[in-house]
Amino acid sequence: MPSDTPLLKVDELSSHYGPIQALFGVSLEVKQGELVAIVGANGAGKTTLLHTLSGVQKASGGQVFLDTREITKQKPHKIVAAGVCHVPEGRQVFAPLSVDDNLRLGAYALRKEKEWVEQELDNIYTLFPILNEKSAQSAGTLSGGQQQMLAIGRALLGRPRLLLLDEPSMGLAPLLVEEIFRVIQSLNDQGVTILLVEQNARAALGIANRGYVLETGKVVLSAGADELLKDEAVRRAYLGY
Amino acid sequence: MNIRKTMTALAVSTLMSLTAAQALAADTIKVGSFLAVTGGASFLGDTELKTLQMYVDEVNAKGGIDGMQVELIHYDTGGDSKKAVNFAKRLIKKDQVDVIVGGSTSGTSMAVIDEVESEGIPFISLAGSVKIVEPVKKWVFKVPHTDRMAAGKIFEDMKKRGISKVALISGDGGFGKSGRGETLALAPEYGIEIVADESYGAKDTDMTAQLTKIRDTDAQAVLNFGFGTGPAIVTKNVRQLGITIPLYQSHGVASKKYIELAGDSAEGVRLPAAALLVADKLADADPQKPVLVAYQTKYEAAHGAVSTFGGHAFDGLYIALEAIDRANSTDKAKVRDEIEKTTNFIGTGGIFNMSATDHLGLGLDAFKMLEIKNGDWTLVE
Amino acid sequence: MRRLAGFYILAAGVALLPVFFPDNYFITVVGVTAGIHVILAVSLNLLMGYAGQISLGHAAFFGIGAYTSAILSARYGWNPWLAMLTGLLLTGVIAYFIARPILRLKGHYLAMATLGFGIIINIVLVQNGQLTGGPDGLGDIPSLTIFGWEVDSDLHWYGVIGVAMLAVIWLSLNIIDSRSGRALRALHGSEVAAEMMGINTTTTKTGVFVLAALIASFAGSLFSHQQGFVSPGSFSFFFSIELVTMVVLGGMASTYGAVFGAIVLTFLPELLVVFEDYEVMIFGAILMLTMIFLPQGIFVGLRNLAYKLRKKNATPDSIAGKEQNRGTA
Amino acid sequence: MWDQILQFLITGVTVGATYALVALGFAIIYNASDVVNFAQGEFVMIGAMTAIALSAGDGGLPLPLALIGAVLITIAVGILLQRFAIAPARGASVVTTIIITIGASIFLRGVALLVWGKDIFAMPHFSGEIPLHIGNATLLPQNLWVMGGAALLVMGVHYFFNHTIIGKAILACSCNRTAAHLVGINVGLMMLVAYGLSAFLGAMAGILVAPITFTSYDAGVMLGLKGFSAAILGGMGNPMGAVAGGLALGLIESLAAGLISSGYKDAIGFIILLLVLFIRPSGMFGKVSAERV
Amino acid sequence: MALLEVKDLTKAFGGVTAIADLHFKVPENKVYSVIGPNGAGKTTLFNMLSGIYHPDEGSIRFLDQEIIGKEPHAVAEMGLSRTFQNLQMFFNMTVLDNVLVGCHLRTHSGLFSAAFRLPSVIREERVARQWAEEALAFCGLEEYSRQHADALPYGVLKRIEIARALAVQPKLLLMDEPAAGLNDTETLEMRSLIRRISESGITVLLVEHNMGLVMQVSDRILVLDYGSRLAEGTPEEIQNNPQVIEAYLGGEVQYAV
Repeated sequence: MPSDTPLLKVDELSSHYGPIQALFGVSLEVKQGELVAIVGANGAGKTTLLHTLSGVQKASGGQVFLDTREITKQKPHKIVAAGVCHVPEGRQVFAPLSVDDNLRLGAYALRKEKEWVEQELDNIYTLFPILNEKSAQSAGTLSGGQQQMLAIGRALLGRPRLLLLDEPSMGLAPLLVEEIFRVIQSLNDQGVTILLVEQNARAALGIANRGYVLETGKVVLSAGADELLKDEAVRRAYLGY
Repeated sequence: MNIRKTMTALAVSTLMSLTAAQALAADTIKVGSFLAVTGGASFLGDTELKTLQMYVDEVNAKGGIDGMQVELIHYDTGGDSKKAVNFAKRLIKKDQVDVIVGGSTSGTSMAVIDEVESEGIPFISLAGSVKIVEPVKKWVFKVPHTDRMAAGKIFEDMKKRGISKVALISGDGGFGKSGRGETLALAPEYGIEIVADESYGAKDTDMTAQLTKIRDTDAQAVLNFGFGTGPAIVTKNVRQLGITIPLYQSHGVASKKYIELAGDSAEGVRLPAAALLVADKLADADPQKPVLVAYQTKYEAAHGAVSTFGGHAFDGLYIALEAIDRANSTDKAKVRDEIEKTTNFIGTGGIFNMSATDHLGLGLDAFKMLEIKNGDWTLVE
Repeated sequence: MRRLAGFYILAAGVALLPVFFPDNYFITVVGVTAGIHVILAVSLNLLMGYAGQISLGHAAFFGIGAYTSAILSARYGWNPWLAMLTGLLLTGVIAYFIARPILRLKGHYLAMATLGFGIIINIVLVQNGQLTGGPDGLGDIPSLTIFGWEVDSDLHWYGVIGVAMLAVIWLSLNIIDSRSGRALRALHGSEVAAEMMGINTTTTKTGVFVLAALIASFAGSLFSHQQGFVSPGSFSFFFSIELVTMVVLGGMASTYGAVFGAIVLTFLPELLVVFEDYEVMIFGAILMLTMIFLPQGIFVGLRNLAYKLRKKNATPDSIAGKEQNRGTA
Repeated sequence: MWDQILQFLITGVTVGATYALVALGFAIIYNASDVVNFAQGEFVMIGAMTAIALSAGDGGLPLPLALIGAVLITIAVGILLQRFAIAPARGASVVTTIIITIGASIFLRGVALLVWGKDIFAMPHFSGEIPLHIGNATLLPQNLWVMGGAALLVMGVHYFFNHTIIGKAILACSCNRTAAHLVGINVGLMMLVAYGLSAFLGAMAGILVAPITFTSYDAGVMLGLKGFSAAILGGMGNPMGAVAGGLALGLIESLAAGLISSGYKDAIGFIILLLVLFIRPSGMFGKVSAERV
Repeated sequence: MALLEVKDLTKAFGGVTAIADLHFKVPENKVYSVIGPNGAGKTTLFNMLSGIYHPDEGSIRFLDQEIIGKEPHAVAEMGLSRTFQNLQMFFNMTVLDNVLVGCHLRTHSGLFSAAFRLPSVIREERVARQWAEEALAFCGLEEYSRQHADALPYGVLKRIEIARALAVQPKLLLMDEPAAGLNDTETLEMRSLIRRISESGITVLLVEHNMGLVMQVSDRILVLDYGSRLAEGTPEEIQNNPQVIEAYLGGEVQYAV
């Protein structure tokens, strides 16, 4: 259950994508054990936000804290080592490498802890039996849903304290979306803190504790998930009524 | 070159670059040179440059020529004929040299002929091709033996050994190509049949394919025209393939480096070369011996093993300086005439006797036929 | 007249220099070489800088022009102008036939293919000794005669090459600022978008490839008659790379950048001569450092810097270079 | 006739093995950083030259030690190249990086010229020079060293990329840099490893062939060019394709020299390369990339 | 009359079907939108319509002519132009030059006459410039004409792409997510621009995620899901189609509108 200490605190974060400013002073918090959803239309800056959090994209202003430690200017691999694991948009699995290799690379920072890695690998294979079945195949041959599972599994092998999920439902059939969201929910139930970015607002807010609405690089709304679901503003952003 | 000299030179060249002609220093003789100090032919240009610098210093230390100091101005062409033309122009126009001794490769020498002819400046080439002085050009001379002479010398030796079928392999560079041409042209005169005609690139690392073909001909000897690493690899490959017929190399390998590179495989290889390589083995009565020994001693004291190429630079420099001495002036026409009158000049390459119809002045006898035995040159009697 | 302002300044400089330094080695000798390099760099820049098609074999076309001129005029006594024309024709035909298959390639594959083509041509020049004189080269190439006036001194050649160079620069500036030039730049910017604007990218690429080859061939003929001597070494792949370096060092996609790069790289070795054995190392270091710190090239990089200083917030780093003074004609 | 062909094949495989190692170096760097490293040939030269320099003279090291020293020095050069020339120019265009690596190759050649001069150097054969016979064809023990060494190195590289986590991490960087960052791979470090590995292969190639081919400060130019051709022939970005390309190029040259014309053997090699590219624009084993719009 | 008619269109990439058996008709002078969740195959469809991809099966008839097999420039010549989801600007040129490229098909001077800048070229340039400026003015971009494309904000670039496509004088304009990444004001401007384009007699085929925009400008809407046709109809019909709502908003239908 969520506690009161913020695991992640984002303060006035700005970011530029080339000459284009993508984030305009975004502030948010994720508490230990929470599942927080960030919803918003295409191009609202959701992916840029996650990229900035994991250090792939440089912040041009503001600060990011994990616990009380500032991680704003850290190199991505340091951020991962600190326990922030990111499941990128569009899966981005290492297509030519095998499923097993993909998962093991997820534990790259923990490669010295062989026992833990093997054990966690077993856990992942139990969680996603299909991956076990296809463990020797190259990741590129998997279907979209399987790749999504792989990407999540890969991130879990990084022993996340905070899991960043970017559009896990993108391009997936409804049944699969349901399954992925069930998995996300159960991960959260097991105590993994999750920051979820989704276009599929209903599904996301359906499982989240709280949500933020991002529009053109700014947080325009933040409230409990249920409230947001009922809020007209959210619906308008998506369906344009 | 030390740092201070470099800095001065740089400063001077930058300052002077956009001003008109430099003031003429009346009391110096300016010898210009453009050499392939870097690039594929650097083993020619490098030793040539060292020789020129060494002897210009010596002449100056002895008080110069007629009281005038000698100044050497040289540029590195890297073997590029385009650069050679520009450097020749730079020597003539900007540096206003009195005579040019240079042109390591035939290509660079040929390239500047137009320029020296139209500007009227004596030019002594250090390159091999016979085409440089044939037909005779008014201002152009050369000192190294020609590739035609080398081919002739080799064929003479082959005939003595009763060889009439020869497999030719040559490098792709100017030297190899030109030597190949002369060999093919000269062979009928000596009644020699060329039964194979192969080639290799300057940077090739293996010639067994070509030599395998040669092995399966009825050749009685292999002749290789080339320089650089090629001939050493050919020599090694010949042995590797178990080819037992005699191997002839050209004067392009006339340096200790060849023996060092080819190692044991070089045993028994014959080549025509200037007497310089066997200076110590010459009869004491040989008029060339003192000159050769003096050059060898001086060069080896400073830079290591001699090659005949450096010797050509020595010959060229002294032929030019002596002509200026005789002319008592640096007037270009007079110097040219005096160079043409060079007689009995005992150089490292042989005894030069130039004339209006011969701007080289060496005969076949200037070449010695050498054989490599026990890792050293020996004279073939 | 703003469109060609830079050109007029350049032309005035070219015209005035020999007036003040009529017999200066760096003007009339190196200047001539620089002029030929400028022509080559400007033509390569059309292909590489503007159309974005890298070529490591440009020296081959330079060589085809030079050798056609040399062989026809020196060996067969043709009029040099006729020889030059034949060279252009031959180059055009060869370029046209290899353009299509070669330009289907992209990036490093294109670089390799053009490089290979250049090397093949060079091998042909070396191996066909009877015709080309082999590696030692071919001499006695007659000079050009213009209406009975023989171009026979360095100063004369300076004039001829100067005019030719300015003409090529002028043509290049005109082309870039025209429908065809925009098509070239468009296909560099985005090939799909160019296609969607109705530009047939295949024929456009072929066109610029042939044009660049023709200009190089023209430069080759001039070079051949000016030097009176040609050898394959002058057209090797090293020279192709030198040409690419000129374009890149000056700044891609800028005619003036190519001019600048060609001039710098012609004079630099002349000045580095004094460093003797250090020359190679210094040259390599200059090349590396320039590209690391001014990846857009010296000319374009400095110009953009100047823009930035002039108006603080304008012109961030451009993806390709920018040609200034693109006003109305 | 068949003896001849056997001899051509032996020659082709030896030369091809060298090309293959250089091509492999090209492919590794290209894979890791999208850069075609035109200084790859200089790694070969530096490997051979330092090995000779370290072992030469009275105070010289014993050959095995000298070889290790040479390899380490070359690796250091590779790493320095990445750190100080390639990394600062990250994001530059293809042509810019080409010029940077060409500049680097000229620079390294210039340094070698200063340190070792223009002389050509020989290195002793590892195990004598008595030719071995296979039918009428012959080969030197050193040929076997080259072939065997190359085979081992290729297998080693294959193992490295397929069975070690660091190798896989480099592959991960090459197929998706962002994702590599996100799983915690230190991408910058991996680049250094890739350049070091590539330099290592270059040095090994130089050391293996130097006894046969000799070496000098400019020996890297032609090998670099041939290695690049081989890598393109096999398909850039496919290390094992590069190896195949190297062997193919060696065999083509040797057979062309033996059966067609030694003067045109290089031209024939390039013509075949062009034809392959015309038919398959991304090399024999390269991936055909679909352009995304 | 249908300006564009698509029948039985199928395209697969390496075994994954991107478009399956699709058919639809785009009526003339209308705004016809294609919507669908991410990955539904919209961009693939556009790429086939504009000749960049070749379909595996089916036919695409534009102005009663088959497009399939034609290269993009030939398709453009028939009167079809487009914008791109990921900007395909000519970043190496000024805004005006970008739009001038759009005038390529309406001008004719060749390389030779351009090289010598013959009077005909100068005349043609003047006319083309006028066209380009008109297209810029139409999209409200006059002030940017001299600037370099790489220095401009995203929203402006999106409109420049449209101006460039309009300079081709197309009969059919394909717009691939024109409002993606735009802020509210820019989206409003885009809406009115799309209306103006439609009013000027150009048929618009629109792919867009911003539903507000789609609902406001479209005459008809096609909904794609997994490369197949899910529904087609007027905005009202689509908004009330339960299948669409489920595909769009996800499975939990209790919040259905």
